[in-house]
Amino acid sequence: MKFLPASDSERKQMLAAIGVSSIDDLFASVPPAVRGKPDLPAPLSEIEVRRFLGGLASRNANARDTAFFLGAGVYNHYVSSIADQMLYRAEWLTAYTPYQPEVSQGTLQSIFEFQTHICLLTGLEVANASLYEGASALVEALLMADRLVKGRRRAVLSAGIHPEYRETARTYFTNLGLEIVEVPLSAAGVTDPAALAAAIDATTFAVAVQSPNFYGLVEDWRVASEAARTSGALSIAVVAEAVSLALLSPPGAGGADIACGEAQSLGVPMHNGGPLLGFLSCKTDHQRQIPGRLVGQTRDAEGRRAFCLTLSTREQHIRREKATSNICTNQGLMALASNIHMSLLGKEGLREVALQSHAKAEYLKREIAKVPGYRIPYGGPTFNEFLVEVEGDGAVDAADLLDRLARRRILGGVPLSRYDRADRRRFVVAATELNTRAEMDVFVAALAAEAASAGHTGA
Amino acid sequence: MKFLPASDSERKQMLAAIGVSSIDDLFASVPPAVRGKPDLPAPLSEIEVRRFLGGLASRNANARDTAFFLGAGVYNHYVSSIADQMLYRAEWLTAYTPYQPEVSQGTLQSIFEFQTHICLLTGLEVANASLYEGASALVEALLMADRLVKGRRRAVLSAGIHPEYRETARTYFTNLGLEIVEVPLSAAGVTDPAALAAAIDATTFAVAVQSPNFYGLVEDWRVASEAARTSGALSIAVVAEAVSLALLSPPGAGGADIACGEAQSLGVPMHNGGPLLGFLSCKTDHQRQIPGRLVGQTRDAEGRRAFCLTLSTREQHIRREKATSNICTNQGLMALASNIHMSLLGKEGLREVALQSHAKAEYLKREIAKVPGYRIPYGGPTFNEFLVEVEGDGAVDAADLLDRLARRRILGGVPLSRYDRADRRRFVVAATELNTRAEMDVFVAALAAEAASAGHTGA
Amino acid sequence: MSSTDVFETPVSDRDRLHPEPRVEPLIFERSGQGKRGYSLPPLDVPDTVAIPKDLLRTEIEGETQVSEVEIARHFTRLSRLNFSIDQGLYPLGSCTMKHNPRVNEEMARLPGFAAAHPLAPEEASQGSLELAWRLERALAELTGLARVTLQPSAGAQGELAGILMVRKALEKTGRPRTTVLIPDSAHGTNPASAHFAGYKVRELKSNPKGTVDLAALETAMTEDVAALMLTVPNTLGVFEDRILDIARIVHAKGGYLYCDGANFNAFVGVAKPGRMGVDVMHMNLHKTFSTPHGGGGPGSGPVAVTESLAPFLPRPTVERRSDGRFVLDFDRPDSIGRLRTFLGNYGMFVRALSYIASYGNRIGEVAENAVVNANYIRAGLAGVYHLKYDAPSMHEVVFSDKSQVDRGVSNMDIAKRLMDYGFHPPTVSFPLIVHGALMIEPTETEGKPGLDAFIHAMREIARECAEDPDIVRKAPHTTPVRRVDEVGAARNLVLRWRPGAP
Amino acid sequence: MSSTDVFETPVSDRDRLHPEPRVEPLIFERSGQGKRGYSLPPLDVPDTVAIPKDLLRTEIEGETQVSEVEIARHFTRLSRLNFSIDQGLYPLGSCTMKHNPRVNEEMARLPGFAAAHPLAPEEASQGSLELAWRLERALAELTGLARVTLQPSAGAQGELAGILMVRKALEKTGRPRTTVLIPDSAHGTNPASAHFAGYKVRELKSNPKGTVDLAALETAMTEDVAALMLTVPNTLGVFEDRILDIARIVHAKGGYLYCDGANFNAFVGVAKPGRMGVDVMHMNLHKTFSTPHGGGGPGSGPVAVTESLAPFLPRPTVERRSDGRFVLDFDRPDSIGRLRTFLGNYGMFVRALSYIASYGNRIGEVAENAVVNANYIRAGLAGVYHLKYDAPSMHEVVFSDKSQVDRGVSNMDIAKRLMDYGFHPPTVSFPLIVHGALMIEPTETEGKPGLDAFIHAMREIARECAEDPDIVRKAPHTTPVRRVDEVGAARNLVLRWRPGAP
Ligand SMILES: Cc1ncc(COP(=O)(O)O)c(C=O)c1O
Ligand SMILES: Cc1ncc(COP(=O)(O)O)c(C=O)c1O
Repeated sequence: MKFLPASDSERKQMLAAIGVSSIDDLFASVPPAVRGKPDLPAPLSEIEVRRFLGGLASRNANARDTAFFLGAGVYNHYVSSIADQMLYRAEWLTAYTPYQPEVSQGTLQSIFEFQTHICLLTGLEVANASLYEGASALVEALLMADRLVKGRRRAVLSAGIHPEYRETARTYFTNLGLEIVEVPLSAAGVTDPAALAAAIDATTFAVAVQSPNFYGLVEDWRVASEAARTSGALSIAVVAEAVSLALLSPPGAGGADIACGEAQSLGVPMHNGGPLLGFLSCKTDHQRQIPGRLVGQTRDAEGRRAFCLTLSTREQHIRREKATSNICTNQGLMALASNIHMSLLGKEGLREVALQSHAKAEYLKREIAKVPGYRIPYGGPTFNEFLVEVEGDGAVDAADLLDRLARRRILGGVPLSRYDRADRRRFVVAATELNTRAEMDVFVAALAAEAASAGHTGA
Repeated sequence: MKFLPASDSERKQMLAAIGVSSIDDLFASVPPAVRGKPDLPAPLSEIEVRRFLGGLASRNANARDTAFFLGAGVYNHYVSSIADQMLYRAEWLTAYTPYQPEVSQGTLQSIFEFQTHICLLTGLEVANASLYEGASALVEALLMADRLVKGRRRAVLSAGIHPEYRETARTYFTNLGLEIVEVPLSAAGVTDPAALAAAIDATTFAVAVQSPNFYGLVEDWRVASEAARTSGALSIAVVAEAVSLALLSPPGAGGADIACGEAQSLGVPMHNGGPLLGFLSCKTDHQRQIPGRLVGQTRDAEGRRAFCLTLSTREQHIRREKATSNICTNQGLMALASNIHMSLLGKEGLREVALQSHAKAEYLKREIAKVPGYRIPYGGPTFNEFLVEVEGDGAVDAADLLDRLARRRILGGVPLSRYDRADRRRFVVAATELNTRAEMDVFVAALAAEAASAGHTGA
Repeated sequence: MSSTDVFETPVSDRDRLHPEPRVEPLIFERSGQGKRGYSLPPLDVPDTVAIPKDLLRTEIEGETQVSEVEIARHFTRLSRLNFSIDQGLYPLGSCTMKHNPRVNEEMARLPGFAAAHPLAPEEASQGSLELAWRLERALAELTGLARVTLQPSAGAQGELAGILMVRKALEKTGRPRTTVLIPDSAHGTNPASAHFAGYKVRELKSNPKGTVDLAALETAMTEDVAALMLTVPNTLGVFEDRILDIARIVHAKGGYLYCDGANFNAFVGVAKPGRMGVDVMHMNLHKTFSTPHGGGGPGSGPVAVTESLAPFLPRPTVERRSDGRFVLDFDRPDSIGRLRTFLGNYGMFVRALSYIASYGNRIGEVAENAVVNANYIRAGLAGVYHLKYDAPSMHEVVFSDKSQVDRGVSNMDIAKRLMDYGFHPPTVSFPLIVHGALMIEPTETEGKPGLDAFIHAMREIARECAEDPDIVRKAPHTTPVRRVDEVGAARNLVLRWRPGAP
Repeated sequence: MSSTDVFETPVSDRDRLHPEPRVEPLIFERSGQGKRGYSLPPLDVPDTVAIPKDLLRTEIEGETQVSEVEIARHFTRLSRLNFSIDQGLYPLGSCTMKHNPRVNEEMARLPGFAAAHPLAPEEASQGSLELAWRLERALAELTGLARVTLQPSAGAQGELAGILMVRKALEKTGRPRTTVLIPDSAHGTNPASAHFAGYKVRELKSNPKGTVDLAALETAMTEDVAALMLTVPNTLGVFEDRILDIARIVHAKGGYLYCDGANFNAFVGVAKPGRMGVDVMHMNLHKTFSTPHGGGGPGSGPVAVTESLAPFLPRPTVERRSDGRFVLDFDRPDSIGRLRTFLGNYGMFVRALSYIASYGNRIGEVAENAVVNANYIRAGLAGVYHLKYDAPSMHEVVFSDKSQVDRGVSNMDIAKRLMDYGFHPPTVSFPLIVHGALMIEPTETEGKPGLDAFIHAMREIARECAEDPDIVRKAPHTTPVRRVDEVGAARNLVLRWRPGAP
């Protein structure tokens, strides 16, 4: 077997040294009744593995061979060759959680740098070493708030938060006796300040709003943070498209107590939805309730600057059921990828990527708005994503429309019907710095053609 | 500029330290008359570079998206993922010739292992650290023989040697006053022993034969080595498909004095013809005339086994015009790739690859032979490559036929007309372990269809 | 300005005097005006910012300005400060640090996977859906259970998913019950996950063999207990030989048997949890199935369940329709919901399936060799280090520092000293029931020469503890940094670099 | 058998006592029955061997039997014994060890290049032909010359190609002439290449400035001289400020001016050899244009020539037809022929064009920064190390050990000592006209901090030479192996491992 280094004679010598005559003797404690060989095919050679998995891969449309406008939580941004090639290095790829700092300074310093980048982007003071992804990051933020604001049971969530994030929060909460109140969006498609204030009461420990929200509209962090402050709750800023942090006023500046969400778009490929990169940052006062790993700076026995995992008394391996979270393995390699990416782009690059993504989306939005048969339901400011509505009697289902475009190698957006069967005429369209004007024009033309065949005629 | 690490202020400080006021002052010795800015486009971003070069790449048929039967000196063999991923490591990729052994043991030991593999495969005693590729390797072997057999001027080459190798030899020789005699092949398509003996005289210093020869036919090394020995010349075994060394009787066993050629098929991708991997091995008596780098085993000051470049007194940087060769930079990274590949496959794998390549070619040869309109001109044993002749009045040009197949994503072979305009009906077909029976059957069916449309009808 | 002011003296010579840079500046400390490591194409659409000023920021203060050159240097040099599997034995107990086959990395990077989007139309995603479906089938076959969810991001989330399914199943019967039983040898994520599933945790004392005390279980296993979370083999590397009795006791009271499958590496392909009476089990693809640990993830923690728990699986499931098409099924009314976005850590699915396909029906050799290796180390160190529980070892063996403490040397000191011998230390201070634990898991991908070198080093260290304990107490001596002050780090928290900070 | 016989003691403890393995066994020493690192698909055609027995071998005696795990370990560990650009300054004079942009690696690995075959039909190769054509155009523009051949595999082969073209051109005029003039500062490949082109080599003494002595050139430049091979800037890093006079003298006698462009990095994008009167010039893509050095190649040595030498270019050339299609032109009756198979080291073309496209019309900044860096080092070490020729430096500066020899320290000792400070040594013992040379080329991709650290180290070493020369003479002290016995290696030749050898 190509991944097994023991030679026949070595194995014999080892069994002899152990003092058994066969491998089977070592499995004596496994009752015969529970044994069983798996009914799997014979081993595949590397060539066959490439054919098998390569064959499957070739049956997926991907961002490199389509005109690509999908977002809704996962974005197709530029990643430099150097980032991915660095990940091949065994020292990064095949190490584990840096429990032993003397032989893990590489990983530790990289995480420390990642924590710093996240703080700079969110405008908050402390960030952890990563969480799984955006939805569970929101849950961790909510549970953190619950610990910080003792004796309250209610979390208020804007309906503008990604539906999968909200569903995840419900999954966790229902079993913890915590209550979730969802505040519907205003006619403008953003969190309704009045409704939000109304939903908050003395039992509320957290108020969470996402910006840009699921419809792509930019929200004002201050709405949530002010509402929260008056009631003694904590405000949580949720970010699903982290590139926006380089252009939009950051959560910290907007008074958020905790920022959390998804940092995939900062250097992590889409990976068909995973591995992604959850992040969480907060104020210094709250750092002892932060979930997950934290890396701190310290010194070695000879006084050199060194780094190590710290505040581990918050964690499951020490606090068991009293831990701030059950998370153990997190998203280390993705945090590294993101650190490389953010460090490479830096001050100017992160901003330029955000500006270009925004400009491309604005162009596309304007062009689509011109096409008879479609409208942009909300006029508010968007970052790089916006909602499109198919006009008319509803004869045209957005999902079917998008399926037809997909056959022409245009992935034109995510239909809202995926999350609400009744919402059949709207879809979310995203653009990034990787979209060219040419492919956007192709997309717009295809939409026009669809509308025409559906009976719409230009004014 | 993204590859320039100096900040503006650092550059200023540096100019100040140097004591000049501007960069231009440092170019004072470059006459104004010779200055000139290049008329090139503005810098491309990484995204644009990917589009530009990716676009060019997409306009080449390649072995992954075609039924592939090209050989003639470059072969499409299996290479494991681990080999290529290793080459990304900066320690391998961004180091240079290991002039300083204390900080180059990795490269040095790898070359020492490569030299050993080549010796084991060729059955000879000494091998060098690599040469550019097969053709120049043959030249180096011939020049080496010329130095070893003093006062002779003539080299006898079998016409079965790759035409580009022979052309390269002529390029070098004409200017050195050395003579090349080419011995035509027999009616059986192999080197004619009688003709060979006849061509050799007292002025002959080398006799070179290739096996498998350019038509894919397996030659007997003993023919050349016996002919050479009787006349005091040295015999050179030329190998263009090194995988064959794992199955065929090696040059050393056949009495060859020198073995040389192309080792691309042992772990190096085809790279559109380069970088490839030239090799040369010989007997111990001749090692002081070997061209190129050599790594030897020695000890460090504390007695540890260590490796270093050795016998450098043969080389240009010391011997200048009296050097055994002008080669300096060789094919280091490819030698590493090949060392990884040979080490991974090893005793069984190298042989299994050879056996499978042979079996696939035998199947394909038999199937093509059955198709009316084509014949296999030579009946002798072949390894993984063979000649096919289009029958009939010559109405069908093999090159045109292969162009038509290429449009159907079948790269069916190399037409001999590429090397001899008159040779319009024959082409060389290669198969390797990567060809499936299915794609070979598709190829054969396509040949049959071509013949049918050209008016041939099955018996 | 005199040139000597300019030629700055770098970091201390002590550190220069070493071919490896021991101290690499933070990337932020490399920043400088006018440096840039990237470039973008010129904007091909009107340059507009259609967002109100008060919602914008003007700059990202403190962010880097560096060139690609410095990125290459920085991350290459940093990486060299790490120890990794590809350098040598990494016997971190319970973490299964095995070789990561490189073809897996190649497959996961295929654009059809790496550049695919989870919300693309199903028609445009048949390849990725089929892969998920096939991986589920393979894991079901290996566990002997009916269905599998691939959604959980890592083992801990798998535990939560599993317990939530149990809870949902019990709720159906009227009451979710209050308590989850967990042996004192369990991994910390077990109680933490049970807690976040809304259960009280009741700890089960292990018997002198280190396994479940059946009598204690009988009494603890009341109608209030939703499940027993059992690690098989347990964290001592001991297989519960009474597993069938344990299952009987748990089931008799209407409870569920949860298997923490992080140690599946010990018996994958040899035995099936389904036959042990296990109702629900999570696996760590990043352990048993060789997806790389990446310096701390990403992981992936699929959960296998019996037919009766299948209705409660997280949403969506991947189903194969009669016409062979693959679809996502959201319409699962009894589902616990979802634990994260999308399908899970998909890139890990690709790697795990690549691995399982490479072994096929010979995957049992993984467990066999893992167990041989652990027992070889046990034999080599028996008598040299104290073994609190001498029940037969499976894939790992847990020694302790008991024979060394009297020399003033702790398991942590021994761990640090191992670094000087060129090895990563074993897991220390876990499992909690072994004081001064040295938890050693070599995995199946270590050959005899590596094991011999490790055994030799451990024996040398034992000798040093007797003859010259200080060299062990002050270890490591040869690593990029010496012993790191972890207490100081927690006392005086510095969790980030700050603009303007030195 | 007692277990202690089995637990073998590994390589000496001195070597174990270091986190980096200092001695890695040969892969052949890892070999063992039953181990395998590969597998192939089952054969899907009849298993036949249709070759006579006497032409077959039965086995490859001594070849390896190892697992993939050991390959990963072996080559990862071996690599860590190397120093490389990405770890630190690698100021190897004349070799231009600059940063290798990573996008180049990605591009070269695209299947359309890496899995393309050089003999595929032209129609199926339009992309690769166009790339070669565009690279030729870019190099022609940068050199100010008419045509370029990409065929030569490295600089030395480029030199041979260039001189052969000169020879062919002269033959046309009746006689090829007998001699090539080469300054005593030239790289060894120059005379060697001239020799293999069939010419006698006549050495030109340099003047006290280290440049060409015009008077000497006047006398040496007879009608027997085919060409002057001139390195610009020369190997002292000095630009021939009389280059136009030199060209005039050479041309006046009907000779050709050959430019060794290995140092093109010093003026690429700033000046054009075509305007200097250069007739033929080779370039090293692996130096000026950043294709990686790969531990000793592959390189690529394109040659640019004037219109009048174009007919003699190696065969085939890549031409663009009026209809925009790209074709290979074999029909070149005056061509010197070919120097190797196919088009050349194509993978390097991809990388070089990627690099040139990334800089575009700003490529002059490469030369500017390379020259600034070299002069900064010169300023920092002036007075500390002896500078035999103090003419203005371009991209490199050549010091010597003259001020240190009296302390019994040689340039080689200084080179070795630099390793202890974390740097690769400069080039030593070349150019030959500087005894005890320390030839330093930082390239443009080194920032001030790295240069400062290097200058500091060189100054420290100078201090050590004065105060404690032994520490320098016995250096290096901190490398994986100590000073290596090169004399012993040549005296007692061991050039390969042998089956059964320990
Ligand atoms: C026994 C055991 N259970 C559970 C876990 C948790 O798995 P993960 O780290 O993937 O969340 C681990 C690994 O850390 C473990 O060793
Ligand atoms: C000045 C000079 N000329 C020629 C060469 C030869 O180039 P290559 O090593 O690519 O053959 C070199 C590099 O080694 C060089 O430095």
